[in-house]
Amino acid sequence: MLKISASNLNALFDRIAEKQTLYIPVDREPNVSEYKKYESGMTMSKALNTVRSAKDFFFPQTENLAEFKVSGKTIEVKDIRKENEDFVVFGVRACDARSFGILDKVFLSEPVDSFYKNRREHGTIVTMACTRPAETCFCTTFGIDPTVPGGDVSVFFDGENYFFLDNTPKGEAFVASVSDMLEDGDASKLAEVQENTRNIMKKLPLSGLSTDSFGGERLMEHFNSDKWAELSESCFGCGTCTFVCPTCQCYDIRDFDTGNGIKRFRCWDSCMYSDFTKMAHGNSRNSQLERFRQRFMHKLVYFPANNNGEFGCVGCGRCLSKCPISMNIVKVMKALEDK
Amino acid sequence: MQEAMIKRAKELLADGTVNRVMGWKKGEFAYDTTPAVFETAEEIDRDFIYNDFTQANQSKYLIKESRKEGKILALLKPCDTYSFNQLVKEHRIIRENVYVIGIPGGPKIDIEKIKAKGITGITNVKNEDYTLKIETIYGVETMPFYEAVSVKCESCKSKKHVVYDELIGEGGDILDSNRFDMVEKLENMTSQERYDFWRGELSRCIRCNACRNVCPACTCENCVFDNPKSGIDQKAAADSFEENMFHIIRAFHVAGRCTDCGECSRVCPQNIPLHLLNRKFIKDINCLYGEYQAGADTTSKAPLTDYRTDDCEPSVVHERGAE
Amino acid sequence: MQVNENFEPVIVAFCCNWCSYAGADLSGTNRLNYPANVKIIRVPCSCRVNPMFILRAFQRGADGVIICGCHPGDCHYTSGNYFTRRRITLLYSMLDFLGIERNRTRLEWVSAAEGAKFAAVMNQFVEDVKKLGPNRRLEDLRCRKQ
Amino acid sequence: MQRIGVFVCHCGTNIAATVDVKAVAEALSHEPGVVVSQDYQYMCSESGQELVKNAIKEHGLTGVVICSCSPRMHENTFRKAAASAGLNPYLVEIANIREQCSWIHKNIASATDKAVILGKAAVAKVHLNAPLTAGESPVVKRALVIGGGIAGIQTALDIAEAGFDVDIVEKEPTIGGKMAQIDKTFPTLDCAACILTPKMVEASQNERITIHSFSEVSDVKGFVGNFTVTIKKKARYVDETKCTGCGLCTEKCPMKKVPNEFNMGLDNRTAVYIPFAQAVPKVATIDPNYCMMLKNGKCGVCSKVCSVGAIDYKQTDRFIEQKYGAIVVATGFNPIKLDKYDEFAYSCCPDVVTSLELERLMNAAGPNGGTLLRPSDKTHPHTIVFVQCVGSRCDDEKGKPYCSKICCMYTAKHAMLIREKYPDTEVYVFYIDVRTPGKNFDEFYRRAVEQYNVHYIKGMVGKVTPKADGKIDVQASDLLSNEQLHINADMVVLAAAIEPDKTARPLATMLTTQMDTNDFFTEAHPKLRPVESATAGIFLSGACQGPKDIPETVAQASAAAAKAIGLLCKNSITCNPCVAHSDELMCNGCSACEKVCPYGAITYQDKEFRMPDRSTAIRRVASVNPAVCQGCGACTVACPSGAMDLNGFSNSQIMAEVDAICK
Amino acid sequence: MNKNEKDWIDITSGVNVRKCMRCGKCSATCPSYDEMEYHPHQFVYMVEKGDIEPLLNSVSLYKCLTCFACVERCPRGVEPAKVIEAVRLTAVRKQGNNHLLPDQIPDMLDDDLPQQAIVTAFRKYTK
Repeated sequence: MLKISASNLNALFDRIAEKQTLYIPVDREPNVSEYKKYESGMTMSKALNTVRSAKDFFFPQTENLAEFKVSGKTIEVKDIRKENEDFVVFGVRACDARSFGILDKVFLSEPVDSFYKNRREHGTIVTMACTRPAETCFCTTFGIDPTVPGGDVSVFFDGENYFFLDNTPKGEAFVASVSDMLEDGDASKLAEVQENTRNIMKKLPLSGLSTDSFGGERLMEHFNSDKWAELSESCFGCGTCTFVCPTCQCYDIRDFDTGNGIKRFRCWDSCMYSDFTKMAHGNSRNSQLERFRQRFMHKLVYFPANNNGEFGCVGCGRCLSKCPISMNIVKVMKALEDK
Repeated sequence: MQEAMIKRAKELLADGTVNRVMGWKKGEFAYDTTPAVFETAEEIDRDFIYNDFTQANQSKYLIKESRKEGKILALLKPCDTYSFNQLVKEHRIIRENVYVIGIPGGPKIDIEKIKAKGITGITNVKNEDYTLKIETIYGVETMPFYEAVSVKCESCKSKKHVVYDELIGEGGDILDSNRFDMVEKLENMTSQERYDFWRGELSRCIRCNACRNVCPACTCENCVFDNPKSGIDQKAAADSFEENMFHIIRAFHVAGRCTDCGECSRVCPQNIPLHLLNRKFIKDINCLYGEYQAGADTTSKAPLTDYRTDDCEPSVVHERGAE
Repeated sequence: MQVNENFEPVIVAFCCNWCSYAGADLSGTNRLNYPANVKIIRVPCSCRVNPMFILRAFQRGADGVIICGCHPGDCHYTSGNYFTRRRITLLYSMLDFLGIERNRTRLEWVSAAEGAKFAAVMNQFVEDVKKLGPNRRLEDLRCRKQ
Repeated sequence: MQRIGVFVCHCGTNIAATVDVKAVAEALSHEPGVVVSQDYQYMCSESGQELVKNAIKEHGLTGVVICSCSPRMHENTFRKAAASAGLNPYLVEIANIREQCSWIHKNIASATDKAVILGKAAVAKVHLNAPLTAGESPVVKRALVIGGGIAGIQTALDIAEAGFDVDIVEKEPTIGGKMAQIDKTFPTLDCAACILTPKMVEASQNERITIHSFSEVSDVKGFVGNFTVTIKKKARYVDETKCTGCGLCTEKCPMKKVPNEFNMGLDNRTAVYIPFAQAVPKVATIDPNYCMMLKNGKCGVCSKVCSVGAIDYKQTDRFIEQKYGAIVVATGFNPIKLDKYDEFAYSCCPDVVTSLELERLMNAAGPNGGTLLRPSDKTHPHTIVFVQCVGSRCDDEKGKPYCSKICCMYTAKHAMLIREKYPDTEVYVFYIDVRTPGKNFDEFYRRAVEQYNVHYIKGMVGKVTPKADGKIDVQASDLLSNEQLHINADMVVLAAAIEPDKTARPLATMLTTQMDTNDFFTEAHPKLRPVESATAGIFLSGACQGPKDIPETVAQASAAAAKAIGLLCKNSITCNPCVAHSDELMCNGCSACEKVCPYGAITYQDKEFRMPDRSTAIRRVASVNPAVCQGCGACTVACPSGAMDLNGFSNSQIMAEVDAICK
Repeated sequence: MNKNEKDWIDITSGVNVRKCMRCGKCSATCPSYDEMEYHPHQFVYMVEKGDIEPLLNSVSLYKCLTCFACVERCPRGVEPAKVIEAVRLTAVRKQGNNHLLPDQIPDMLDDDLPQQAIVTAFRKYTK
């Protein structure tokens, strides 16, 4: 396998950044990381995962869709779509890498979302295998192996060297473009590291969590469960879980009158919000119970029902650590699952 | 302490003083406690928890709970009692329907501060004589208790319960806190430095509304930012202006009403020090219009619905130190 | 900082109907000059000015916002301007705290008899804002004029 | 879809000279919703209004924007025009392109640009205007007169004459005010008491007039046509209904060393007293600062001698609440305190007196029974110096910047009276200017000089020094002969400036009326509405509005009465429809709005609501009384949820204007 | 009329002579009145008219004790003493130089010199 020593990683970053935009996770505060556009001298974070997920690269929080200009009685529509430039996201974890597949199902099925598609086509995802999972991790519940992270290129770290494995033609091209900096290396230690990580995963407090009780076929049963009232009782209806979630994909489209024209843009929306999908007649879900139920039903029941059993959660654990009142999908699953 | 609270809660349930108990429910880990309403002694025995992590301010829940059938027991930390009082003052909580027990407050621990040390895989946290013993799947770690104290407790303003029907443990006093130090530090910066500081902070905002929704002063039936008729509604900040706008207006709307409970900063997933905006207003109000602590009582006039004919002119802002 | 000699700031002035708007009228009646940059919005009382309006003005491209009301004690509605004074003092202080240039905002008391003061205040304010240059710290880039 | 008409006025050349009106009309014709955009020579003229009316009918306009002079000038004109053409008057907006544009700017290009922007802002606003209907509120047929001097008495008599009930609130134990203290009046030299006291009696006997003496206004709520006033009836410790004014108690009262304020402290009265013989009401009052019974419970003589049992030591302040349709302020004036004028030795020399003190010294009912004697040694003064403008026309904190107006005339009067009664007395008047505009005024002054030989000297007194021999050295300059004089005087009389009564300022706050920097009430218009305040339903009578002599005061008092009668004649008045209203669905019931409302227009009620989640809930919500609300908008900003908004100046309208201006 | 000189006096005195309402209280209060050819009110009036030459040549200039009685008493805040002082300064400067230096004052003191003159001298030279 091709490898680069840890000490040369920044040289590699410099090389990548010469040709295209490179994003890497960097520490904002100790062990709190966020993706930043790479600039020479930046150090890759050692934190397990970024606070915000990597979905931002393909589905940003706000995005302009079109512009209109009204003059007199005529409306001029301006198509503002343009080809994106190539970019690389480095250090994506297995959970986030899986989330792209989930987002793809939403945005790339007909009608295709051209903004999303454009970004996907121009983005190369370089993943990073996990070695030190946290107690909030439960990706294995959804069949994700964090030691084989996927993406266009998988990167593994054995403590000294980073190993590169391309998974797609785009990944192959990426590795080829930097191959002169890489060297063939002995990946024998990797298997040991991976095995070690897998063992840790089994010891994690949430390792026993299972999706067996969920899926499309259990729709009415879960929908009518009497547990929702208690579960949703303390929910404040903020959108933190939604906005840190790598798979939440709901958005609202709005027009903004700049005074010199209209900008139509979309922005993330949260099914937890009281004005989510508000229509002329009002809201479709009027109580926080209904809204709360919607979010988890969507991830655990509706999504798999429409997508061959694939769940809408990747077990990254962000909502577990960020919910202001510590209510989360794990507690929901445990409450609803067959005992 | 937890035992005393459980005992008293069960007594009050049993004698019919209350029919529900607002408390905290234990979670998956040692630290994730969730505010919950308990209706039976069994539920309390099973799930009730009160420990170093039970930080959440429960007063906001009482808006709804106090409008339900029967009386509810609220266990309020000193800081929560200020929020509670303020909500009673604004006619949001029906006081008669709440039985308030004042309970000792913090300092509470912020799990994020433990995690910031690189400690992960946490399975248990024990406080052994103000040294935290943190059990993880990677082994046991220790750190001094005070290094993990949450930001809101670091600058605790008061250990006094301003409202209660009874107390568990001892009542405390208003403290001489250092809560305005950071505000002052910012005030002493140049305008450009302050601008850069706040851009750095506020640009991280993801408009998840956690700060607003958790805030006991933000209890509007319909927030102006959710109301298309207000003309300033927004779901996400499409421009840095909207980031500023949201936080300025939010801070302004709670000015004179914010009790400085610190929940906004606690819940911010992006760790934006939002409490500094509120404290700036509090500091200004204290300096310009006389000491005022929102929630300290239910009768005094709030600084923004009051005035003196000899109030200072806005030029005080323009005349302050250097730009 | 590069100073643009041709910079013509957009100034929004909120004037209370009873004193300052009449003061502005008086400066017109007396043919007292002040720059055309100043555009006046009539409000019943200075206490009608919501901080939202001020921020909105900056968002949409204003470079300075000034509020004018009756002198304290002279409010047509008795107490309106006292509330204004507290609210706006705190708001301006907050804007300053956020690093917004403090000379972009002002509150002045102008009575119906003070046409000369109105003109003088506006002249001074426009000059101050000109010195600051265009509002960049509290603008919405989407609204910037090309 | 809105159909908006824009009408740009040339105002002759007032606008058209600096604003290209045709270009403005052209530019505004492209604004959204604008279907007609015209310019015209004089839009406010009858033919101009006709143009607007025709356009409303012809184009079916839903909104009108007039680009013209200030809305303070012609907003009503155009609203009326719109109404007569069938358009709701509140769908008219004015863009002020004269006072705030053409008259300000010289450059045609920039003035035209600005006029276009102001027009656009008005168009943007009118898009959001809602038709408003003015409500009506009934008028309480009763007037309140605050102050019982000659102004208040005259106003009350006139209003009562017209058939309305009037209450007079007077803070002193008797009505009469300053005029009751005056000896003779200029320029006719008739006795003040002879013309005032019949009026006082008339007021007390008029069944439509209620006199609340020894009372103060403590609270005013409400609005034109419907004021609710709380009157504090101060404890006088004498039952007004029982006291016959026999005066026995005042004779027997052992506490006889109380400075008599009616005689300017020049003699003493008793602790229980009737200010003067013709007081109205003629009722005794006990001064609690001196009464031994009230101070330490030892005495009770008055109670013993009172045959009708009117003395009541347990009396306390009483508060009565009364509704009024109109309020007339007649709080009058006082001479300023002279203790800061060391150079005139007022504080240290008893023979330096103010003019009002001189009135008492010369009055038959005064301390000396009408014989002019020096206060110090009760001897007859042979040289008297009058000093004019003491504290008037001053540019410093000690005095007042205005001319007190009455001093020149009363000094001439005093000089003349002294010279007539005591021809052996030399009288000097030091003046800066002698101001005598008024019927027969200058003739009066000339008589003092020519007939009575009063020495008028142009110049000011610089220094007054009491000497050991009891004489007073007056050092002054004679500007015409350019010399410094020293006059060996027996008495010096200072014409102290007059100032509004101290109770006027807090009263103005209660009444929500405006005052100038000197605490004189500001009239609604200095020329055209001199007796009305800017606050509807509040009228001004007498010296509270500015220095006045008696004839002027009486004239203004009658004028104020006429204005009040005009209001009271109406059964109802049209309310301002630009008032606040709360969206109950958004209201939190937090009471912030209620706390900032100066009119108490906001109340709360618990109402049942169907919530979005189909449950019902009882919520506390605000509601605004449109008849009480004056439309200031304080509540709209206090309201965090935006539930409170203001008709005619709504959040969205103001933001639309902001947007249009910043565009 | 010497416009420049008038402007100069306006500036150095900081007094707005147009505020005078000609009441003469300054002269009425002046202890040096009889010594003077032109009295305080005349100073003010003549400066206002620009009629400064006679003042410059008058002994009155040096009779003012700068006791500030006129300043204290003037109801219009005109401050005649400052006007006189400004005229005096004009006269001094006209001579080309300050002939008197602070250190020279002690030597010039004699018993006949009024105290107030000494004070005046100090006041003048400490500025």
